[in-house]
Amino acid sequence: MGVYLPVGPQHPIHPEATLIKLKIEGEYVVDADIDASFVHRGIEKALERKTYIQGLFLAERICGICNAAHTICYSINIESLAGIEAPKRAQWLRLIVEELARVSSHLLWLGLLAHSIGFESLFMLAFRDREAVLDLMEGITGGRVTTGYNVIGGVRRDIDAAMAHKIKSSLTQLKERVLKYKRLLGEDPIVRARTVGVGYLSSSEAKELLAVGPVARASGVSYDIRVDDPYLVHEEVPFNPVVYDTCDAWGRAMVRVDEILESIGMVTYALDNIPSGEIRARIPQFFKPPPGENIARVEAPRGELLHYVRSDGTDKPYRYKVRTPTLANLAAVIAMLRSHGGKVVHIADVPVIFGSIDPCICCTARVLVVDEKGSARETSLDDLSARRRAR
Amino acid sequence: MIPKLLQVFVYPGILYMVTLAFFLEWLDRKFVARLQNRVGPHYAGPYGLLQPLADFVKLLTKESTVPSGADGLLFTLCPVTAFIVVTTAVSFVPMTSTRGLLSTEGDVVAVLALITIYLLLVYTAGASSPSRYSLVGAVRAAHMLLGFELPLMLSCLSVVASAGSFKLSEIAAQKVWRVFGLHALGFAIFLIAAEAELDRLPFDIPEAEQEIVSGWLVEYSSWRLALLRLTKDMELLLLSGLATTLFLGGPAGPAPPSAENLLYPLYFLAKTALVVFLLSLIRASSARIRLDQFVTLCWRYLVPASFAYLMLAVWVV
Amino acid sequence: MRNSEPGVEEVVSWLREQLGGALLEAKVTGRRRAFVRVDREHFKAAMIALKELGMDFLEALTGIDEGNNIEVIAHVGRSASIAVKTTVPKEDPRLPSLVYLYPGAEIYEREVWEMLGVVFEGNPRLARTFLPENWPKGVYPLRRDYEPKHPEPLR
Amino acid sequence: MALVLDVLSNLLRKRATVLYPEERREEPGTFRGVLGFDRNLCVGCGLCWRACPASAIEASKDERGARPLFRLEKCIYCYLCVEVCPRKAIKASTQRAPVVDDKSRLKVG
Repeated sequence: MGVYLPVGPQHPIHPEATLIKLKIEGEYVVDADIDASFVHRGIEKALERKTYIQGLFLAERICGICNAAHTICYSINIESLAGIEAPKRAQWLRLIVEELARVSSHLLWLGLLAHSIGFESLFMLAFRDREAVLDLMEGITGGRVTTGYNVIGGVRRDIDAAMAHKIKSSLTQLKERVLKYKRLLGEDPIVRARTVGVGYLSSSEAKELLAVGPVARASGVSYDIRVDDPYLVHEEVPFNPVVYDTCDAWGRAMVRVDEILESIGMVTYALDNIPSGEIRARIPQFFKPPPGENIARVEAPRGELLHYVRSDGTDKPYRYKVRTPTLANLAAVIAMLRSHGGKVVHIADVPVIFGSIDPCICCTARVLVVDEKGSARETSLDDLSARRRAR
Repeated sequence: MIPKLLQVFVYPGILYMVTLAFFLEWLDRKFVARLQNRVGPHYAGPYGLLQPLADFVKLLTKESTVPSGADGLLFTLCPVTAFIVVTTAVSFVPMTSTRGLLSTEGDVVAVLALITIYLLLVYTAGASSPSRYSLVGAVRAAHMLLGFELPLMLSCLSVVASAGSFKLSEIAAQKVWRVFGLHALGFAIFLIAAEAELDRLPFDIPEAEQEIVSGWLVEYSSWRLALLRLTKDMELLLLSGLATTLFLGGPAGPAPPSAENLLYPLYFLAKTALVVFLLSLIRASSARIRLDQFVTLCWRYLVPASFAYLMLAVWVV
Repeated sequence: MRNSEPGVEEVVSWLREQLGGALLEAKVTGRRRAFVRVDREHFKAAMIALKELGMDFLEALTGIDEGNNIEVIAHVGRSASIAVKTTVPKEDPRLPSLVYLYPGAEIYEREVWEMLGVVFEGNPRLARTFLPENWPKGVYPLRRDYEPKHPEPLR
Repeated sequence: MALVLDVLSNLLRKRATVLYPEERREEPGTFRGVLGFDRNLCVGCGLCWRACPASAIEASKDERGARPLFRLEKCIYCYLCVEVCPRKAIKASTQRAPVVDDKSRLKVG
């Protein structure tokens, strides 16, 4: 008979609006299920009602942190649907902004990991160092997080020499900091005690449960869209994907920290070898792509992101499907939360495990929340507590 | 009679202890903030000095609720008794001169006993409120009690053994610094056990925000919560004062006999601030360990080390 | 080091060989993109054939409401992305579940079931995940006939 | 414990936090800010309120004919209207959105 402990949507510290229903016996978690129904915004339904150009700014707001990934995926999707080719320089600029967004997203995650194991100082320091990257993003694109940088046909602003120099200098400083964090993750006895062996996902389980991104790469599955299905100029920018096989939260932490270093290297390389030229291909005012369908895949910081569009010749998409990395990792995290196969999961590990997939539930929940019966909101709260008492 | 009452309630008494407790909390928060490259309390009073007092008063203005299903009497009694218990323990610590407000034979044992009673009150406070989180927090607090209790007591007793007396005032009168050489081990054990007893990082398991909201404190509000937080500050004063008396040679320092009762409190303040600095440093540079890891840490390392220190203190020093 | 997965042409020719006539339509639309259509009965056979070929990663399940029937697309493959399309009449929206082939597909099937009403037989837990608790039964938001009301403010 | 030295080094470093009302963060000056609007350049063609994804531009009239009315509380600063306006009547700026208590001050143009 387990006790049902909700790590609920309104949990003050829990980063995401999800209800994790834990069945616990003593300190051990026996079963878990996830209810992500608290922040649905109906992006897919709304996209069917907006023109392609307007839809870009809605797609951009699917996720706060990985918005460069969503805008690039959306632009590439519509460009290949309509047969437009973004100029070379634009693709290099997109790659730079995407890798910078990855650095800022991974640094944010590092802070959240520190917070979930109670490491207040690392949380503060990681967020302080992230400020430098956010200032760079505001310098290049005009927005700290919602960049509005990628548009169908290219990018909106160019990077001049002064900006390039500023990027390189602040990234070199950031690199020392990240190397220090990497050594910290490797050496600090308490951090290791809280992450090594926690949230175990064997590589066969990772393959079966279709895990993506750092979660898969930490379990020995070498799967990175930038290598397997390059979409920008990834062939010309040298980088080696990061794969660990420790299959636990510590492995995921090391994968993300190494990816920050990889991304810094890519951005510096890209800044030195960027070709000159146009940065934006003009598209007609009332843009109507030919009927057809198209798939675009991008390696978002959290994993592989898929956009699918079906157009019927009008200026609005007939159907626009977004499958975000967190949705793919949900099945994997439910499996990780259960104590199975000799691996015991403590209540203290739940935030670490759930945080280790870097959940972005706002991405995952995308359908409109509409109250059919006007005052439904009030009844559901009583209904919620009534059901809890009944359980 | 009046000066005695004045002494108990104002100078070395409760009012002075409470201001000292608030000051130490400010020092700790300001110092951890500086370590994390932040500013810390800044707006209430000069350099944020009145911030702890502001928090206390703000909590008093909040509406006080007792959750349905909670054991009303126990729910209210626990904060009050906890405060009384810790205040009596603090009054043993010699703060203004080598003799505390209260001083009897064997008051080291009395202080340790009062600390244990406080910890049992923490458990009853958590168990008396119906929320699941406070229940888990209370059980964790009790569980931890088994871990750090023994090392705390053993390190105190080792100092008593090397000082040859159970009276705090006599230990303080010896003015012996027990931090260098072999005693560094005892001091380290005491600091770690104190950090655990104060429920501070890396041992804030009973109040782990990320897992069980705020553990056994979750149902408390307004004046009860204010009292509990004040008790935690008093506990910080108690343990750092104890560390000063036992390991840093009490409030004594080079001072002409005439200006003694003026300089001793300042020495006490400086040494306690040093201890709080060390505690904050531990807090600012470590993550939280899990309950089972904490118990193994205690029984595999702390307890044998404190036994070894006891042996050394008795024979060698 | 690229994944050891077969190229697009190889996959399409393998499917043509395995399914023969059942493969209604197959077109390669890019270096690593292919769209394949099968009818409902052979959807399971097509997925098994792909799994035997070594495509062990199901990316997503897309549901599209096309008036009187619903099209379900299974995106398979790590480097080449193969889209296996099949249509299901709206009156009887049933499909065999893919959970025994890809255990992780349970969450995708729950989403398509919740949004479009396609029942995946054999899925162990077709539970509500993304819609709120008080969502009326039988209302599928992603269907074309569903008109969302602009949510009025609570007060 | 490995962070001890790094944490101690912070004692010597200047604080990272900015005390907001007194001090201000120095901005790179490229922020996509509040819109400006020049009535004489505008011919009332209506391209801007058709293009706006957040329908933050209302088609309104004044004595000189049709003209857009920008509602800053709905605007998402995507600058589509700035790009689409044939007469360049809508101006970009780096000024941050104002914090106001009455909505009427959020109308531009």
